[in-house]
Amino acid sequence: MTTKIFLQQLTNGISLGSLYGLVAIGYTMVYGILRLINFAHGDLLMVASYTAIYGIAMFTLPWYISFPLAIIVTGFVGIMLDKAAYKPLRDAPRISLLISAIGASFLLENLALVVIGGVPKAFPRPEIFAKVVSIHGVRIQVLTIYTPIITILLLFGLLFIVYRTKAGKAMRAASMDFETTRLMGIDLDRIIAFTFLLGSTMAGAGGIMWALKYPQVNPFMGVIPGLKAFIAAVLGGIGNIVGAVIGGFLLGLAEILLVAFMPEAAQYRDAFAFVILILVLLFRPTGIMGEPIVDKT
Amino acid sequence: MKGKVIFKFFVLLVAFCFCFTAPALAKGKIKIGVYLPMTGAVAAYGQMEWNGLQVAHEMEPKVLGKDIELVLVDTKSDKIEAANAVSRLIEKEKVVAIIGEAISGNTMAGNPISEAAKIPSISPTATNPLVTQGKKYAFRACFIDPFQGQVAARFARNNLKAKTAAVIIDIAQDYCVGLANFFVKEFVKMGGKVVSTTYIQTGDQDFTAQLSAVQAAKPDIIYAPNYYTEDALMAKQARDLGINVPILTGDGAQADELIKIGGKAVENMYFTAHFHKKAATTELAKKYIAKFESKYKKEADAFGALAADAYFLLVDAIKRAGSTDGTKIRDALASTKNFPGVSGVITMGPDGNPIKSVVINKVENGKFVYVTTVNP
Amino acid sequence: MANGIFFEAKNLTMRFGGLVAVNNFSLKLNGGELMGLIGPNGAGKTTVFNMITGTLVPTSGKVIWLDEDITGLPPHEITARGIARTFQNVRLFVDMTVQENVMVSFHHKIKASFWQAMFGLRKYTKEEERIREESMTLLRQVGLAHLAGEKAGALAYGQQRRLEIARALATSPKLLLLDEPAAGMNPQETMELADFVREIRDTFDLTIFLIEHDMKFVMGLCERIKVLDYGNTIAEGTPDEVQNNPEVIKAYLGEPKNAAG
Amino acid sequence: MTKERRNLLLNIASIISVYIILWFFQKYGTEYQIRILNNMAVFITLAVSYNLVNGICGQLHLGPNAFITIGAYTAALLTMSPAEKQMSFIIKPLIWPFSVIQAPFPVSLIAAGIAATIFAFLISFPVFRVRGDYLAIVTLGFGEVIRVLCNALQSVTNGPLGLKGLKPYTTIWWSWSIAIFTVIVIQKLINSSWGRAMKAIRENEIAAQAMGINPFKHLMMAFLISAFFSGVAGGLLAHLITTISPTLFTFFLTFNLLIIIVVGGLGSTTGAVIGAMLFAWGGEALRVVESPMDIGPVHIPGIPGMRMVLFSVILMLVIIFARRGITGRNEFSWDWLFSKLSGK
Repeated sequence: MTTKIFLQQLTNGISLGSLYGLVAIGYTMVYGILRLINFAHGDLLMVASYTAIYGIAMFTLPWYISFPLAIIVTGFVGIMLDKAAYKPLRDAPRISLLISAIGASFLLENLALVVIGGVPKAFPRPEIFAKVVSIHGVRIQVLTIYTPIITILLLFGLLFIVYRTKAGKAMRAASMDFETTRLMGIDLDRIIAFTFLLGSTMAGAGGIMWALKYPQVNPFMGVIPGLKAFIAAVLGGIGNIVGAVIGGFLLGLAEILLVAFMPEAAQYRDAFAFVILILVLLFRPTGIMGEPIVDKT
Repeated sequence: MKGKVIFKFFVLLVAFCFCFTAPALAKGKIKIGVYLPMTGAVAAYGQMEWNGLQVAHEMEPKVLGKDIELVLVDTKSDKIEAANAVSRLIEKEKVVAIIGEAISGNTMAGNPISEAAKIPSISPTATNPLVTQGKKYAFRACFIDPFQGQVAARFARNNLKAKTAAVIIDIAQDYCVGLANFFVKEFVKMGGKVVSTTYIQTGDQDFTAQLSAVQAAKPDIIYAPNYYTEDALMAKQARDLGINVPILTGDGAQADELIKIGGKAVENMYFTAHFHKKAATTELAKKYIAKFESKYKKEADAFGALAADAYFLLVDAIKRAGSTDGTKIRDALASTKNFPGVSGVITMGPDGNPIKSVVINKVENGKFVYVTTVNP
Repeated sequence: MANGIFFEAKNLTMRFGGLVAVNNFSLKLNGGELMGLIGPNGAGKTTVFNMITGTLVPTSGKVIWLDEDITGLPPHEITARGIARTFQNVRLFVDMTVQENVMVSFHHKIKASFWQAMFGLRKYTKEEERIREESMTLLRQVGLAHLAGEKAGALAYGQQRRLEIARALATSPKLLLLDEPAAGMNPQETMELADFVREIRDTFDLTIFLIEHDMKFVMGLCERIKVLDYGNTIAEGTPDEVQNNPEVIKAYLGEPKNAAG
Repeated sequence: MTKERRNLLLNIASIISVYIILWFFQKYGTEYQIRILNNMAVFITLAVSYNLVNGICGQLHLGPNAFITIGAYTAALLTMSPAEKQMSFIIKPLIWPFSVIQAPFPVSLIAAGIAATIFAFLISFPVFRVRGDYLAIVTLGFGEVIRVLCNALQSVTNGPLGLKGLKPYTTIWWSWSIAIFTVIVIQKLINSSWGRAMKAIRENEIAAQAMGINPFKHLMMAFLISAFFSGVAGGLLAHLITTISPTLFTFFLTFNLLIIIVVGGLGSTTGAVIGAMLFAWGGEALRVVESPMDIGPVHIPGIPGMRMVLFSVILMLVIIFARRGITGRNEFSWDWLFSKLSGK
């Protein structure tokens, strides 16, 4: 393998990884507070993409309005998801929450299937994202460069909210000790809604970028990225926002490089991600950045 | 005791359903059962074929002086459901013949049941050779994978003058695996060389790793006999990486969505396909295309066209049989000769597989353009 | 066991990251003794229990039980060797009946094999019958027999505490560890509990080691007491000795009225 | 007559009546009804064994599809004739010894169960190192891994082409006998000391361990037993549909089983049985919501996909508003029935 191809693969890996990371943030934030794998999180990618398509196609909005709008809508869908599927189950056993999450995920997918149809829709790709630049013979799509940059920017924005604002501090308090936070008179439901808003917004942004990169939208498009992003979140240490992004980068790189070095192994790609997950859980359950998990059940 | 409430709710719900199960009485109607994946992983194919079927039905709503009724049941892209569906169509809906399923695996789950009931079934797009193998009542409207793979290899060697090929296979689809394997066999036999074999999976959206491997192997062509969803993305990423060799693919990729999604990247992509407007010499094809395009405002795709062919073949067989008896329809279907269908002139071969010519298309200026026809 | 060790904890230390929860804890118990462990909140009492019963593996130190080093054994194996415990925050099997709660504790002693149970052979059915009877006997002894068929979660708090003890007794322990048995009880109940603890020690020939917050309860009940503060042992001796120990008084001064119960 | 004797006789009587009902269907029922009955029995077997891990042990395991897959492939490879296999494996030939052996159906079913059990044994070490959501995702992962392997190991599974031409050995006699056998075995287990230990782990693992129960051993035991029956059911399923391929065994199948046991009542065998029967029957009955309807003058065109929407909604409604499902954790018993009948 030449250096050129290796570099090519490296940029691919980083670009894919940053998408995983962006989606993983939502998983990790919700897990941090509710100790719940939000199975429906991946489907928010689909929600964002369809919203963006309809914004452009039906309301003829320019992309720079339609995309942010879709991201905001996704954020609110996230809040609704919490209100409908998780809030009634705050005091229920974890297994119920998880089942509700799986149900919500299937509901979103099948609603999309019934309402929109299963035939994939093309995602309109604005020209400025489609350009290709060539750096010393390495051809890179500008989107491939934008994605990690946007991810990092969003990450810093998020870190600012979480560490510097009042709501963010309440969020962190809640993720450390749910009960005490409740006792301190903080409205937990609002904090949780806020968490879902932030996490889902990130998923929305991830969804748009995903659709830009792979411009084809169908009701099940969020399933595989969702699972991979979850694995990334575990890899990075669940509950840790920076860890989620790092986990995403690592998983993206690992997947791409596996296929690059061993093309025959590409058929095992999805299994590979799960094998990584299993290994992490076995040997370092707290992930790369994680603190020890104190299970209070 | 909420459980009780739920239970009552269930009983009511089910009772409610049964009030409506009495099928709208179909006196003097001929029922044709349709089972397709309208939901689930391959819902797209089912929905496209259903579109085609509806157009075909509008074109020829009657046979033997009676109205034809299409009874659609969903298979959720699932085998258990597919088997249930066929059983239901035969027993409950009393259909005289069956059209479906869109993918081979599910068709293989349905066929044994129609076979046992002596009800002819015809699948629009189940291309796996195993589908009709050893079955008397099972037919299809498409050609089988080995044939298409061989034609692709011949076209690659003779017309595109390719010496080396890279093959990218969707490992999760029997269709893609079948095509690729027979392509490789024929291509090697004709003196070509396969320089790279890589795998993808349905639902994958990132192929850059595989493509970089392909790039390193510097093939003359890429053979990627996958469905349009994967092929569109793959082509896009290939062009972004600067891979500009021709891409050759199968009929599963020829859908309007391919161009919508792929845009400029799919220019010069070649297809071994069932039909093309230009190649569509038959009256039926012209009428079908006109009707389809006015109804759905998009170009007719191969899935819909094959579904329509399945319908037309069946109606033709019923006409010739002059009866709705399963065995008679079957015999008529098996003796189909030079039927001018939507996807070309069809003769039913032994084993229920049609013998028909392959059309080679390519994308040019955002349109599918006819290149040539390879006769069987 | 004339000159062997009954129970000994040697220099147990537990570190969580940088935090030392328990430092150099040592303890010797003689058969039949009633020993208490007290200390302010967060002194590391429960951590000591967790190290003894195997829930936590000590960072360093050893636990010797009947001449055997049991450090780091999993909890179920330690229970099988005759050390049983209750929990500070009651951990009953709430969705099972009171009797089933007790029957669970007989499981590890079952002699019939799984297959004998599956085929319903006599060896198993007889044993199951015996377990049923013995669990009833135990429930009678703790005064819960009339509630045998109730769901454990439906019991009153005091009854739940008793059931927890009954359940621990069913494992046939020689050493019983009680984690704050009097927590949440009123003085009347606390007094009854003290009698109850003495009673079970005599009937079941037990050695009891208990953690308690309620000073009065411990002083009245235990023969020897150990005091823990911030993970360090600050005093050990008879109730009188401990009560007059200046270190202990200092440690407890900061905590207002914790002896109220 | 003692209560035990009475209950035993009643149990035997009800099993016999099940067979009589089956006989009636066999004689007078349609192919379609028999197919639904077969599905019912297979789903009962799957749901009851799945419930053992999820409901009784309280571990959210999301990989039963892996066991079913292994069972289905093992059984199918054993019953297919070497000639049929040779015909089917058109990409890569089947490896020895599968290419030559052929076994009768009952043997293949047992082999299916054993193969699934061996797999369960191997994965139980990593699986039960973790709990809760992690366990869910790890088991889900193993399900995915198996599906990927089925696609990739073409010389064993024929890859995505799948296997076809299996003989339809699965009759209602086979499927229901196995379903009944599964229910009896699992009920016996649940009511034994081992079952109590499993429930104790579900209720409070730390306390159970402090009472001398080895959680790993008991969870593994439940996992293996569940795997065995899932494997056998996989074999039944394969010979009911007569063709298998990796697409049959996606997470979708797990989702269906989850609906069954949650709606039925997590932790109750009775609930699992009721859930499975409702699912197999209701899934077909609900097709009505997808077909065109004429209510008076209003014509509603069919909306394919409504069933799945409905299923998801039902699952969520049950889990939110009636978390204990139809039966809760209660089991049907004759004593209960008689006390109801006598009006108490």
